[in-house]
Amino acid sequence: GCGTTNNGDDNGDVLSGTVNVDGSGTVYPLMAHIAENYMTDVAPDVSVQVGRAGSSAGFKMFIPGETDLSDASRKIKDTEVEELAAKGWNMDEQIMEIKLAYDGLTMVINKDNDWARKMTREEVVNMYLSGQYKADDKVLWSDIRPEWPAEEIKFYGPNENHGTYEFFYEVILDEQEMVTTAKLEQEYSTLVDLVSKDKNAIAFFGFGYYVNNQDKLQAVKVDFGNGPVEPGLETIGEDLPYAGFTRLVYTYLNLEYAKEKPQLLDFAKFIVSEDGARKLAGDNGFAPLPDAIHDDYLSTLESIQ
Amino acid sequence: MNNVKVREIIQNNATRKNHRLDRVMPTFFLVMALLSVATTIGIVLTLVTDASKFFASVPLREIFSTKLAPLSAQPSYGILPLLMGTAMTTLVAILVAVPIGMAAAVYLSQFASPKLRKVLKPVLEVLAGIPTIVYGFFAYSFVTPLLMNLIPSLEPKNALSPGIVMGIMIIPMVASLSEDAMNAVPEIMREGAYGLGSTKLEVATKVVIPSAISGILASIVLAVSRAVGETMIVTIASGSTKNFTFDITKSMQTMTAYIVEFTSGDAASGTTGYYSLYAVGLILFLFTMVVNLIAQYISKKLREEY
Amino acid sequence: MKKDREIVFDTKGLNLWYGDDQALKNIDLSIEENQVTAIIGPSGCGKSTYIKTLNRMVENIPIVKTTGEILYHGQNIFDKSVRVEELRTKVGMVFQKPNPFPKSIFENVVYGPRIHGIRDKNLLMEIAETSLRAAALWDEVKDRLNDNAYGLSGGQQQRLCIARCLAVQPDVILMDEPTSALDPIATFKIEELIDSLKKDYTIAIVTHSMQQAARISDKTAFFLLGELVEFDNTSVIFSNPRDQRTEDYITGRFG
Amino acid sequence: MKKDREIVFDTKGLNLWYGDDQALKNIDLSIEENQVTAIIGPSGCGKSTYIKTLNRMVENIPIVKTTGEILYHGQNIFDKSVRVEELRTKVGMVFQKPNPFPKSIFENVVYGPRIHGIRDKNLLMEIAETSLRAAALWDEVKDRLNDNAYGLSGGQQQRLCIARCLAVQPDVILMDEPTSALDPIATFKIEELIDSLKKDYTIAIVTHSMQQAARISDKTAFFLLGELVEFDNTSVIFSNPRDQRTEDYITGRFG
Amino acid sequence: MLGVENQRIKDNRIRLKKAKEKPEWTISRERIRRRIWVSAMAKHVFSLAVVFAFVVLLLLLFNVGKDSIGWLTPGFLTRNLSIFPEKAGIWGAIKGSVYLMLIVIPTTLVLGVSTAIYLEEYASRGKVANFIRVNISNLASVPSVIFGLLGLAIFSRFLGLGSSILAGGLTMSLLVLPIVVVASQEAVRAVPGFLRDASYAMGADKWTTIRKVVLPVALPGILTGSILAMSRAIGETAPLVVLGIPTLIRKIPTSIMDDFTALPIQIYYWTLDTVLTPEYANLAAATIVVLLLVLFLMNAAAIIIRNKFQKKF
Ligand SMILES: Nc1ncnc2c1ncn2[C@@H]1O[C@H](COP(=O)(O)OP(=O)(O)OP(=O)(O)O)[C@@H](O)[C@H]1O
Ligand SMILES: Nc1ncnc2c1ncn2[C@@H]1O[C@H](COP(=O)(O)OP(=O)(O)OP(=O)(O)O)[C@@H](O)[C@H]1O
Ligand SMILES: [Mg+2]
Ligand SMILES: [Mg+2]
Ligand SMILES: O=P([O-])([O-])[O-]
Repeated sequence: GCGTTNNGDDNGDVLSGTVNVDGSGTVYPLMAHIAENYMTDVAPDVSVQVGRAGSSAGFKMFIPGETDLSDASRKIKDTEVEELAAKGWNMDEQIMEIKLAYDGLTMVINKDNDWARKMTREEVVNMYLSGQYKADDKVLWSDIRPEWPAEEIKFYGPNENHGTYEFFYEVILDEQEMVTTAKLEQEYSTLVDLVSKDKNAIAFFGFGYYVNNQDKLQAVKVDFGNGPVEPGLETIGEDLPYAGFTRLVYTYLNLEYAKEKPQLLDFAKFIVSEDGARKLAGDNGFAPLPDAIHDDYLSTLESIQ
Repeated sequence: MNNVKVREIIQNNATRKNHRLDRVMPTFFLVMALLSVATTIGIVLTLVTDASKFFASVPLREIFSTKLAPLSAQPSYGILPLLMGTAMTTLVAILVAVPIGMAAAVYLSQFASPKLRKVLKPVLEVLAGIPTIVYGFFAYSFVTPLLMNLIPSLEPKNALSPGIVMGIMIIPMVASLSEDAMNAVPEIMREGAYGLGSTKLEVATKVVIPSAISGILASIVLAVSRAVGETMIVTIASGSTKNFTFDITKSMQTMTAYIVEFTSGDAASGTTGYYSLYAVGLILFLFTMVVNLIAQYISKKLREEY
Repeated sequence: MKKDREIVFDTKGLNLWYGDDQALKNIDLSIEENQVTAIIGPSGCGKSTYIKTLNRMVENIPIVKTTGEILYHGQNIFDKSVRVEELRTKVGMVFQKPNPFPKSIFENVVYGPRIHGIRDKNLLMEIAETSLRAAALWDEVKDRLNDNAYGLSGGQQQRLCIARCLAVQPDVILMDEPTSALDPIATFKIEELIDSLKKDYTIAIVTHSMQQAARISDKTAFFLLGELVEFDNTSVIFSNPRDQRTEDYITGRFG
Repeated sequence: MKKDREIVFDTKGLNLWYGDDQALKNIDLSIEENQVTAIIGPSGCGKSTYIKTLNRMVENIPIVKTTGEILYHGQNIFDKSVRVEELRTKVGMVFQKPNPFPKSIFENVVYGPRIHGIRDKNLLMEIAETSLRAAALWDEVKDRLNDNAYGLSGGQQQRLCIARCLAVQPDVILMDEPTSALDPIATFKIEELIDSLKKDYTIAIVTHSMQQAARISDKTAFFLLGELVEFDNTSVIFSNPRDQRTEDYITGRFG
Repeated sequence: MLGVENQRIKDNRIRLKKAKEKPEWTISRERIRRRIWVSAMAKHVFSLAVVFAFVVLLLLLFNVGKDSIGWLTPGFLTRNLSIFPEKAGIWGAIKGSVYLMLIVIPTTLVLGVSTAIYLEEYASRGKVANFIRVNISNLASVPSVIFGLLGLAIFSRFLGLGSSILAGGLTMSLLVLPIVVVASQEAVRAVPGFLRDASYAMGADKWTTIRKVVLPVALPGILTGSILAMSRAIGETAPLVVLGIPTLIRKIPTSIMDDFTALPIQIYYWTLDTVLTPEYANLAAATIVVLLLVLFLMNAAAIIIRNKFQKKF
């Protein structure tokens, strides 16, 4: 989309124009929900367009200014900060990082899978590590625990466009090579389908995609040392039982654009307002952040004229 | 009456009229025609410029490898998985469309009464008019689940289901073009065969089909080109796994689906990945162009035959 | 008939080729004012070609080449300065098969006046009536001028085409076998019509039927294999031809 | 000619309609064994229709309806029990335009035997040779049996079609103007051929040319507007016809 | 006279070399019966192919129809897009599709009919015409996704039109242009020469003849072809996806520079997002029903035009 055109007119109270949001697919349902409420309740004449190309893909559009807001299910990377700087945008001064909510990375398996319902964190990490069990990475369930079936595990996950992949690869796997047999997909819908129809499949993605498909999938209860924990809105978050697989999801805003586009600034304020992310997080499978954080953002944004 | 007056007006006008429009219009139409042609040039130029950047930055050995991972930290741009995905879905489609389409063509041209044919042909063509996105939905929400009951090992995204649905989509094309070719066989040739006591089937298989073979081949060639270029069905139903396999029960990605996946994910310009889109597009374009020229050549030969 | 009539078309040494095939060979022929000139000859002898040359319709076929000249009221129609559109306005044409436009009867008749810039509704109506009357069609169609012309019978269609041609007040009317697609009654009406038109117009008519030529024409030209064999008063041609080939043809010995 | 020959086809009260147009009206006609029966008449009189009814080829046109009967060796060919495929094997047909299949000469000739299940190469070769000899074509093609049939001249193609027809050992051969697309020399050859075939086959031939009918046929049937006007020995028809219309036709007064 | 003729033939009669024995084989009635049976069976088997096509068509319609039951309400047509299935409607998508057509129709008609007239009336032979003709026929077989790439590179990026209606419309126009050209060519070619002759003989120049005679007579054919082209354009998805139409867009477009969504796009995203919300499958199905109805109406219009104006000259 062409984000920098179509500035809303300043005269009068009625905001109009467009806001272009793209990036994380994990964040998409939440952001789409926020956008819809904003357009229904606050500013009917503003058009907020939300895409879900993936966190990395989102940044690739955000950096040259093709989008206004960039959703991400991981923190912006140093390389991306450098690219922004090359365009003249200073991360500390012009780019605002907005933490939206907590997400729990969820390992999902088929409903008929009655053995791997509980796994330890180590087991999850090891099974995805290349060369850990088999040179050709054709890992059997029985390789992990001998009493499990001697059938090949089908590894799935989102592809490299996605922050979820990078979070899994960088944080969970600690940048060790992933099994080469893993199949990485662009669409989360595909992953849900694949796992729901294959007894030996396992995949990982945000909690939101799991809650919406509980009838087709089950989540692995992960043991972080204190017994198996099921991901859930009560367990996801810092200092909570599922903290081991908890991550923050973000959206990034270029403040210079926000100064030029009142509708963008207004929408950003709505995101961090009481009616925004904190209210809608739960509905979409995210755990809300402490109110203070968003109130801080709100005052920062209000200080922009 | 006014005859003299009318004659005067008309003759005066005829003499004075300078026919300026008449002189300008040919040029106008030529310009419009050239504009239409500019599309081809536009396609070639965009594809070639951006594809050349891709070919300049990726070694040939990598291009002809079986590893396609454009997004990973160490990207690899092997095109073989895409070619395989395209080949497999097309093969399935052709295996469905050619026998059924041919059978329908023989039925319509040899067995059905003219009245019945007049009813059947348009209905058959309805199949060709259904948007591909609808076929995609059909493949995904109906055919795949149905097939999974029959073939337990079938993955939810696979090459088989979109191949079959694509085949169904091109049945009318094969049927209608083949039937045209069969109808072009002179009646007198058919009569010769009937006069020797041939049954309808024998007339069809021994005289009509052999005589119409180039038209039939042309229809198949065009069907191949159609299947290779088909996008939405495979995008929806065959997944995006970059598999290099002959196993049609597995998820595979075609060239067209790659273009869609990549543009809806990461179309940021200037990257090798972005240029790879155009490289794939160029291959696709060249392929359909060559196939179309072949089909034209074949059917031209057909026209010369009688 | 021996009075000095003005010569409308004077063809001098006309040759015409379709590509490499010569269809007209050194034709000299003059068509006089207010006369019906019939052109007869066996199939393929060049009758249609000749008559289509008079309004340069033959040039629509790209491979045609001509030499020689045709003077129309003294002006060579092949001259650069002559515009075919103007020539054809003055030299109307009626074809073998009735070819009305798929429009209403009225629109057919006023096609010519319209393209030549007449917009006035009343004037157009007047032209339509005059032309249809002159073509002896008015009484049959006056109540359904807005019906499609293809609803008329073949003979009516042909008279409509004549009316359409008359509507631009031409000077000459060329007719290429205008009755060959019609039944005897329709043919008779057209023949009567031609007879009544000749006081106002100069008419050249190609016909396959020698009887027709004898009935309606003042002068007759006999073509054979692209040559003009004989051209004379119709009475002479049919009673006392000079050339043996003419005699053979009109007595039905060939053709 | 007065000896009692067996009657091969006995047509009794045959009527035939194309949709609502009656093309054959109450035809009674018998075709005798080892005779050449010619069918003549002006264009559109139903000659082709009649001959195509004899092997029921006319039924390929969906709108055709017939009443009456045609007995083939005593068996009504319209009977349900009669299979057209079998009838057509016994009653071969040669068409106006030579219509070989786009295959080799050899494959053309053995097409019939092949569909009747003959696979033996030697036997097929033998059949091909016998048939081509009988069609007086063997010497001209024996060295190029594998060439495409379309490489032959028109007359050769027509003889090939005759050979193709002979290859299934028919009883009757129907010919619909078999020489009308051919030049005089090729025509002469076919006529000679027909004469030589009649000792083994019964032949019915439609022809436009009265001379041809006179030259080659034993019996002649004259059709007019769907009716059989006269049927008699050829010599009678051409020297002493009973019907005025026949006389008018053969003396060229119409048609 | 007759006698002489016959005599001549007898004298010249060729002596057939006495053929060897007649080859030994007979025709088996049994076999004929079998062949007839096989042919009759083949008829049934082949007719199954047509039956199969019918069954598939019915299955497809049934499958879509059943999913759309209860969802295809008047509100669904008039409401705006929403992430909540009960609140979602396709008014925006309908308008987007309509806007798209408003660009496609004039551009393809002007370009397509002009090209056809040039080819048929002005340059039926010659190198330029031949080049154009080969080009058009090749263009017709280029996959639609390639047109998407063309649109992305030229309209979206080079001309900076982004994923606006204009960019989508121009892309779509190029895609269906060959269909319009070919249909118009056929329509123009079908205008009988004697009508042109009649006009020329009245002193009309070429352009007048084309305008007053050729085009009006060819119009039904041109319209029929164009409607078919439009029905292709209205269902095409791939080029729009490649142009990068956003997933969620609620604003109803008001100008051709606006971003937009269209019926097929909505079907695509809803099909994908069944994972987020299972009811999206019903929304997709309901949208398909709408799309198919529109196509059905367009095709019916084309057939009516064709039948009504089919003139026999
Ligand atoms: N368009 C053409 N291209 C080439 N040759 C043509 C063309 N039109 C006519 N001819 C040839 O020119 C010769 C004269 O044709 P023309 O039509 O003038 O004959 P005609 O006397 O009108 O015959 P008819 O009585 O059959 O109408 C013929 O040999 C014909 O084959
Ligand atoms: N397929 C058909 N459908 C309708 N009418 C037909 C058909 N074939 C022939 N007829 C009509 O039947 C009548 C007899 O036609 P037929 O072909 O038998 O005449 P013919 O004597 O063979 O003429 P020709 O000498 O021209 O071949 C004609 O009036 C013809 O118009
Ligand atoms: Mg003529
Ligand atoms: Mg005939
Ligand atoms: O789509 P992502 O949230 O994984 O970037």
